[in-house]
Amino acid sequence: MTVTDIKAKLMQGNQACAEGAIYAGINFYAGYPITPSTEIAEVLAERMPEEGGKFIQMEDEIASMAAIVGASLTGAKTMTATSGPGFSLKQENFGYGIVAETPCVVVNVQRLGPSTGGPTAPAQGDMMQARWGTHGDHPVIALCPSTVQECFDLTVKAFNLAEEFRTPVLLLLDEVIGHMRERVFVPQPGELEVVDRIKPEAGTQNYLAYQPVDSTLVPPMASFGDGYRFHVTGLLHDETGFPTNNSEVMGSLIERLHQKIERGREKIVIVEEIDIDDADVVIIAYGCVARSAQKAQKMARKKGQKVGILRLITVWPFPEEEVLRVAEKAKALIVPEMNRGQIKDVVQSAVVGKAEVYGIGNVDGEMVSPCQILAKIEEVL
Amino acid sequence: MTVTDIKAKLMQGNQACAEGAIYAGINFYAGYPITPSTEIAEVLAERMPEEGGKFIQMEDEIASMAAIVGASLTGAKTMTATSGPGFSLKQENFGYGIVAETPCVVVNVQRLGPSTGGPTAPAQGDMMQARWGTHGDHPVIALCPSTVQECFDLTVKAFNLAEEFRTPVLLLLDEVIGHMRERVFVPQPGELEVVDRIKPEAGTQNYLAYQPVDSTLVPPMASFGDGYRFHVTGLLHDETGFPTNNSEVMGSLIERLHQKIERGREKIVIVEEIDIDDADVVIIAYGCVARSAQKAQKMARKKGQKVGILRLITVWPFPEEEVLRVAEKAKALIVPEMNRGQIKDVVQSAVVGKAEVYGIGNVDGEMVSPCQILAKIEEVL
Amino acid sequence: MDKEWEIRLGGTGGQGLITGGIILAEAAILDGKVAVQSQSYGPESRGGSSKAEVIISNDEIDYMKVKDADLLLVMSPEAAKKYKDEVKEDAIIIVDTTYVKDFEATKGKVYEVKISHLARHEAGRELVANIVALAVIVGVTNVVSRSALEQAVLSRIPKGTEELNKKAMAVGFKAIEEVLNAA
Amino acid sequence: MDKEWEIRLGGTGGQGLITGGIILAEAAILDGKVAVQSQSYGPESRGGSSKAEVIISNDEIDYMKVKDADLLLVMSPEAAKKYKDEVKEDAIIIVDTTYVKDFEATKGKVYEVKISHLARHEAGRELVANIVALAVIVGVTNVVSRSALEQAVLSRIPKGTEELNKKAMAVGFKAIEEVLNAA
Amino acid sequence: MSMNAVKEQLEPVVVNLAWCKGCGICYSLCPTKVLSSNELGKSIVSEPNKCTRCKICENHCPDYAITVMGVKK
Amino acid sequence: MSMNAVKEQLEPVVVNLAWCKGCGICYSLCPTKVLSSNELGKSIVSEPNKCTRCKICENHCPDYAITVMGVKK
Amino acid sequence: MLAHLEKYFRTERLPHIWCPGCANGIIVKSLVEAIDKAGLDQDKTVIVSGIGCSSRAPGYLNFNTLHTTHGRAIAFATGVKLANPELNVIVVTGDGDGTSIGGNHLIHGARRNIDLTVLLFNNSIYGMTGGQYSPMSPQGAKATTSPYGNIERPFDICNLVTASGASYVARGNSYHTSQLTNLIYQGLQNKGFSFIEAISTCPVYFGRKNKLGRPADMLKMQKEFCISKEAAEKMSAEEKAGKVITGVLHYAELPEYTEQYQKIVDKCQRR
Amino acid sequence: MLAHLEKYFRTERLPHIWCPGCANGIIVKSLVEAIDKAGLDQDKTVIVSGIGCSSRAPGYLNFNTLHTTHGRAIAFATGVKLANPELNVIVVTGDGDGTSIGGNHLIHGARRNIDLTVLLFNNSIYGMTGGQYSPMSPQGAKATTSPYGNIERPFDICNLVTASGASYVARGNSYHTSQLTNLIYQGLQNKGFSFIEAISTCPVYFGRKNKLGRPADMLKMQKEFCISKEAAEKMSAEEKAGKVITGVLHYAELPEYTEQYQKIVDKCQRR
Ligand SMILES: Cc1ncc(C[n+]2csc(CCOP(=O)(O)OP(=O)(O)O)c2C)c(N)n1
Ligand SMILES: Cc1ncc(C[n+]2csc(CCOP(=O)(O)OP(=O)(O)O)c2C)c(N)n1
Ligand code: SF4
Ligand code: SF4
Ligand code: SF4
Ligand code: SF4
Ligand code: SF4
Ligand code: SF4
Ligand SMILES: [Mg+2]
Ligand SMILES: [Mg+2]
Repeated sequence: MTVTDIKAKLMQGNQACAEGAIYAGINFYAGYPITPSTEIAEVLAERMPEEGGKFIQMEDEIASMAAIVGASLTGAKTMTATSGPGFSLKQENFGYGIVAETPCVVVNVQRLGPSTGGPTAPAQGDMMQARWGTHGDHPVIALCPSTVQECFDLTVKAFNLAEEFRTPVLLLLDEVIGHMRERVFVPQPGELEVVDRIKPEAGTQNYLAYQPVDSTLVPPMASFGDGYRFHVTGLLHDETGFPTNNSEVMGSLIERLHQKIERGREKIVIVEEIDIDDADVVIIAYGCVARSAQKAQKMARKKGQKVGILRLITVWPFPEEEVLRVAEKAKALIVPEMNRGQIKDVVQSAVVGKAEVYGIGNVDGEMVSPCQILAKIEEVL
Repeated sequence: MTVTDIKAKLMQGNQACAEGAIYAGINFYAGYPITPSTEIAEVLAERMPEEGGKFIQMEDEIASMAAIVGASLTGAKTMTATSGPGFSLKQENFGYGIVAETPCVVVNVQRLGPSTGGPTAPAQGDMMQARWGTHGDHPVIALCPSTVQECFDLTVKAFNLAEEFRTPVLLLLDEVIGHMRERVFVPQPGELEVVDRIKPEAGTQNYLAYQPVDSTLVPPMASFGDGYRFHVTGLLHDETGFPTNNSEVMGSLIERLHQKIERGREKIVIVEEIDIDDADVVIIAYGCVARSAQKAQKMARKKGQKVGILRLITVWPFPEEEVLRVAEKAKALIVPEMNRGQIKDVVQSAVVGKAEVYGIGNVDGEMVSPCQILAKIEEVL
Repeated sequence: MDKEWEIRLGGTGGQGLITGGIILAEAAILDGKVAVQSQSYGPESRGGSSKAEVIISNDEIDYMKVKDADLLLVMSPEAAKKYKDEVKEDAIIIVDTTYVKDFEATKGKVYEVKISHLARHEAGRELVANIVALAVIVGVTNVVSRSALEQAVLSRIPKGTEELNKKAMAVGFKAIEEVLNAA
Repeated sequence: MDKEWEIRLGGTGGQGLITGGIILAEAAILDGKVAVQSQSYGPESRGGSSKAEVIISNDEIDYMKVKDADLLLVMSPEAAKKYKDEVKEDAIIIVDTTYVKDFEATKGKVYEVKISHLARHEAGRELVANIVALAVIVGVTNVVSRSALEQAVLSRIPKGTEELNKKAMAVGFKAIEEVLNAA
Repeated sequence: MSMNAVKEQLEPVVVNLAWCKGCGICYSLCPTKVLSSNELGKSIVSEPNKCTRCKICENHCPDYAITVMGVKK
Repeated sequence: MSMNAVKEQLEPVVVNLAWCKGCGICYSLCPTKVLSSNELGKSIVSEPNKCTRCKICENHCPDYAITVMGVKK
Repeated sequence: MLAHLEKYFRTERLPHIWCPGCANGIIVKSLVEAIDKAGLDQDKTVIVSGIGCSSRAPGYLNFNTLHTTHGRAIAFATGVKLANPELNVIVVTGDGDGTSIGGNHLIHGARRNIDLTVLLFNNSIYGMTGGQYSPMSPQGAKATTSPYGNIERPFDICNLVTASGASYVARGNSYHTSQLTNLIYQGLQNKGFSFIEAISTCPVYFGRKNKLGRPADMLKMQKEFCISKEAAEKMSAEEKAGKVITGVLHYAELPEYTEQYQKIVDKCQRR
Repeated sequence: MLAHLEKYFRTERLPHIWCPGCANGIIVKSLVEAIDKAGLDQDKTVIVSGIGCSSRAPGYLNFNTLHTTHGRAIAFATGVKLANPELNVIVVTGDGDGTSIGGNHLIHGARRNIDLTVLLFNNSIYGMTGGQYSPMSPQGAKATTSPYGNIERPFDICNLVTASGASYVARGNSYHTSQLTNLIYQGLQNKGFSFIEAISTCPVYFGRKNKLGRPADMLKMQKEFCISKEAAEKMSAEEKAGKVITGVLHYAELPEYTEQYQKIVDKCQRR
């Protein structure tokens, strides 16, 4: 298929996210308005009933997160969208979604924090919160689009991963990507993979809602109403779904939750490598800042500087191997981001001293500019 | 003063925390019951009115966190206590407390998560959440007692740091420490330092609520009712307290919030070093697990193994220098904890490859035992 | 046109500049170009100043923010003050003299048009000042084709306002022609 | 006594074993010793089994959990089953035969006393079974002094129940003496 | 009289001791004192013939430990 | 007639144009059409002598941009 | 009970965790009898709860069961119901779970008149966490966090839910079991937000702290202080003093949320 | 106005951020006049708000002012008031802030009858985020998230707050300014939880979406559809149809929370 077959549309990042959800087959959206995510809800309020789906504005973010988990248990593909303050409020029920293993997609269009912060100012300040915001040990999947096209495509991907791994998946946008408009080639039906709920095989007897049946460690998931009458709880439970105080069983549930994601790494972890092979300096970037990195990298190459880019499309689970591989070749890594070095520290930990790691951290609501990155390249070369 | 002058009392960790708060001069407590923190509220419900203070059980944890920040603005010393699920709910208003620079103490008696998890099973699974649970870039102070005596003493310390640095301070207990009983020597009035609210100098004209007056970068804090009529907001603001969209001002506020803690490092960061000097292996531990470490270390020394302990009493800001110093001397570091290596990863990042770092991570509600640590020592020696 | 255009539209909320930017980007896409549109808001959604940025290019666009503009439109005194220096040396600057009085450029070539006034009095409603402005922009720069502009405008506006908007475009084109001819 | 005592008290919620553990620890402190008491709960706070652990020592106590107990008290069949093997070779095991029938020890020396029955019928209320048990424990082990025990009991109980509790202690001391004498 | 009917008269009320927690509700509420408690406080049927099948015991046993046979007399 | 009184009669209503946002409330609600709008939609006092000092304008200006002098006639 | 027991309970999980004499078990029996009377398809019925002693009920019931987070049961249930309106959705909650931390979801569920049947176990205390006062504890009541007696005033929760917009509101208690069964049954029949407050007991915490005697005594007290709406109508003000009125307290025919939503879908899809 | 302006406003921060014609400014004026009438000491008065357009009001007022998080103003205010009962505490909130995310704190504040005066700006929409429907949007109303018309039923919030236990409940509007001033004034006088719903306008979002004309038209509509309780009493049911009743809707003398708490302190300290 060539580009001309497809109609390019000018879309806003938030809108592309909403349309991606529709493409992925969303059945249920619950949300609470908050800048700069609100357009996602607004588009879906209009589009969902057209597609036979359900949109509800709940009384707050806590309820929104609860509603999408509840809806997911009926077999629906579900999503909610928010920004920092709402993301903080969703944390308890987000953790519930992880323990109860309910697929759903949670979008955080990041704005400048902490607290009410700068509601219309862009930031990438919730990267570590995405990983650690809810209490207790838990794994997290989080994707980070850098273009409006990716807002569409990665939303589809997020729904797929949610279904495949029976877990909530995070989409971490930032205000810049969420609000900018650029062209999107909307794929035809069938063009992008769409994963549907992995249900117990027809005729399954003695279905155990939390017992994996294969090496993926992901238990097939029946829906409420299918006739299996299973129990779901946020207490640590055995494979029947009923709570237990047995420490071995509790520990192995937490372990399995982590292992199912570990085993799926290949499917989950996506990075883009640009001119890595001969690079002395590699910029590790994600989200809107990856765009500045791209511009800076091209300018640097023009000047003859050997600069490459490792773009993190999946941020969690962290692409440790990919980063380590790059660190083993390059002299220096530069991590520009719109926070005080959250991912930089993770890179630091991943490279165990194998390369020097430099950060650029804007916390003033201004995008990291190509100039800032170029200056840092000069500094470290 | 000798030990016999003071009456030793058998106290529960949670009770010692409550009594420490009274010693520190708490005026206001708001909370919502949750296992295993509830005794803190129960003791204070009885004790506060005796001391002329106020206790209120709010409708939830969000409201509790809000109430202690509100009360703090009237000049009160305030506290709340909770466990994982409630700690998740407090995150939004905890961030507000940081931005609005309101002193208060937040206790999390950790239980096994994620989600409802194992309500009566101990854990140390919220260490990273304590650091990153609220959205946006922010600094955090968190203390971690290992004895009931420390529950008392560090609560006093937490109140002091809150006042000195105008910020919420976290006390991270675990179910073991919170519920165990041992003897506490209750200090006499005056024996422990008690820091009171640092107010603007009498007669201050044109008081600016968010303008530091000295190199501490901590602005003196008037109380509502003192006559200054200042404005408090969770929006990023200038030194008057009023919101701004100016990126320089926004950025410098976030920077100052971090710097005031950085500059106070010496007062804030406390560690205990045991037999470090000649140690080949150093155990880095905190909370209840430090007790297992102590037992294991003594047993190892008896066997002639050169083992030391670095006990983290302050966990956030992370004692990077202290850890690095140890890493430069020891061959191996062992980080036993009741989570999947949360602090181990931070240690890893801090030592930049200078020493091998090994973790022991229990997520089954069982305390890390001295045997587990001894086995690991054998393994790494 | 072959060069990459970095365009900044500045004014106050309610002047429809963001819609203006969107239409411009959409027109560029209709012309087969690559376009990116971004913006900035006041607190949450209201009040204060408003800014839309558009980059139009033949190639993929990496960085979506405009630094020094090739084309600047200012429709409020605040915007004029704020943005007039963030332009390239040879920039084109279009000033709505309804609101911006005594504009003094340090760089670039200035075109003065009473855009909002014309929208109100010639096109019929000040609401379409942004459309008048787009026509003025296209009149000076040909950054997008006139047909793409018309198509983009008609696809973004509320049903029933087609005539009003067509008129606004005509008013804009006419006004800029007069300015160009006068120059 | 000079050795370090690791003590485990096991039964069901409502038997007052945690209070029992606290009293034991408090008595040890009154004796000038170091003591640590810990426990485990069922779901949130109710139901199921209950366990209290106490360590009493002359030195600082690092690890607060009991691994293999020097002294085990069991007051329910579940507790008996669960804990009977987690004792030292020379442990002392006290069994409340009101509830624990046919106790078969693999290690340690067993003392069988109908503790709850005695509490109900001799002391007057089953509620004080824990106090009877404490007296039995002290009768066998002298892990704390009798006077410290009495003082600790009296400081932890509700006002007005002093006589009941004193009686319970007496019943316990008497019962264990009989057992010891019989042996 | 069928076997069932005989059984019902001899054993109008059945207590499942495995589930009974000895709360005392049934034997406190039973209007005719059919029920009483054993030494562990659990419910026992001590005067079966007095039973009126009123089902107050069954209805109020929180542990589903009591079944009353037959219908109200 | 004092100077103030004279001033009050000539200028019964004062509009602070710096604060006026041109919402139109005052000139839409003024019962005697004292007020009208300038080309930016802001409020101007076009017929001062018709003013009854009813203060409807002042009471409903959301921007505290209007002050009515003197008291109701 | 036996027939229902096998059919509706997960008997292998019994006995339940509730303390001896806790009335929760009695109320659950009424719930099951009401479900039986209403003839609900077990496969198409979902029982949702929050956190608390009472919220453990779904685990013992042989339906699709969902034990959520503290206070959020109605929000989860809203997702279940709206996503699949064919399911019968029942919410089990406690006075703390439903009116303290969960109060907002309760009033918003009622406002939307979404077709849920909410059964609130009111034992006037937080049982699960060991006896703290709740927004339904009476003034003066002793609890671990009100050692000097509770100074807060309790909600009249039926009144509040009515004012929030629910279409069916009723109150029953654990002594008058057949009335309670009937009240729940009517709630299940109502297409809309149905709320039933069931007065329960917590002999272990509320009972002990407030010296209310044994479990049976607490039930006997209920028998005394609960009077039906019908009986109350015939009583004088003095006679009614200190009494709690039970029965159907509010009923109104109102548009139901998921039906209203379906109309939008139909309209959109017809276009 | 001028006298009050200098005294009570932070004039250096004016003009405010509200859109042209937004009635919020009118309501704030009534608030200030009521404060003036009540003679509150500015130094001893705290104004607390949540997040929303209306919640920006405190920033313009020359008191101790506290702009908190979305929905939580009453919870923060509860801390302020209980910690220092000498302070007069006023809460400013919006229909979204106060009844949606903040609904629980509202009903619990009312239940406790804690001495706060809560002024709720009801513009039937989320203004700050650009026009989504709120729990107070009328049925059928258009909003960005109800493009097909709102299917949810709005709260009668005065009714709800009354049912929650507040001691003073009133409703006013931005057209009848002196009535509103008086209603707020009475709320300030009441020692207990006082709630005043002030019907406001959002010409930019609610007005435009629902074709309600210019700001002045929206005020004129208020003049028409708001009738005082006194006037309503003389009207027939048909005459009252579609009208909204204003005035003091509920008043009861009830024990106030901080006073009750003080009694405990006194009792404890006397011992
Ligand atoms: C977010 C959160 N906060 C607090 C708790 C602790 N908690 C568990 S149950 C409960 C109260 C239960 O009271 P109620 O709803 O009345 O139920 P009951 O136990 O009385 O039946 C509380 C506070 C929790 N699990 N989660
Ligand atoms: C936790 C959180 N959720 C959502 C928001 C976004 N938000 C800001 S104001 C607002 C609604 C305001 O509506 P209302 O209270 O009616 O005030 P108005 O703007 O209409 O005066 C929302 C949803 C937020 N700031 N914080
Ligand atoms: S009511 Fe039930 S649980 Fe209670 S004593 Fe009787 S049979 Fe046993
Ligand atoms: S059925 Fe009635 S009479 Fe028979 S045992 Fe039960 S309560 Fe007593
Ligand atoms: S009401 Fe006020 S803001 Fe509106 S036009 Fe009149 S003076 Fe201007
Ligand atoms: S005071 Fe009355 S008459 Fe005079 S300008 Fe104002 S509204 Fe018109
Ligand atoms: S604690 Fe109270 S409510 Fe909970 S099970 Fe026990 S008696 Fe019932
Ligand atoms: S958006 Fe609406 S409520 Fe907000 S300031 Fe503008 S008109 Fe007022
Ligand atoms: Mg309860
Ligand atoms: Mg509003």
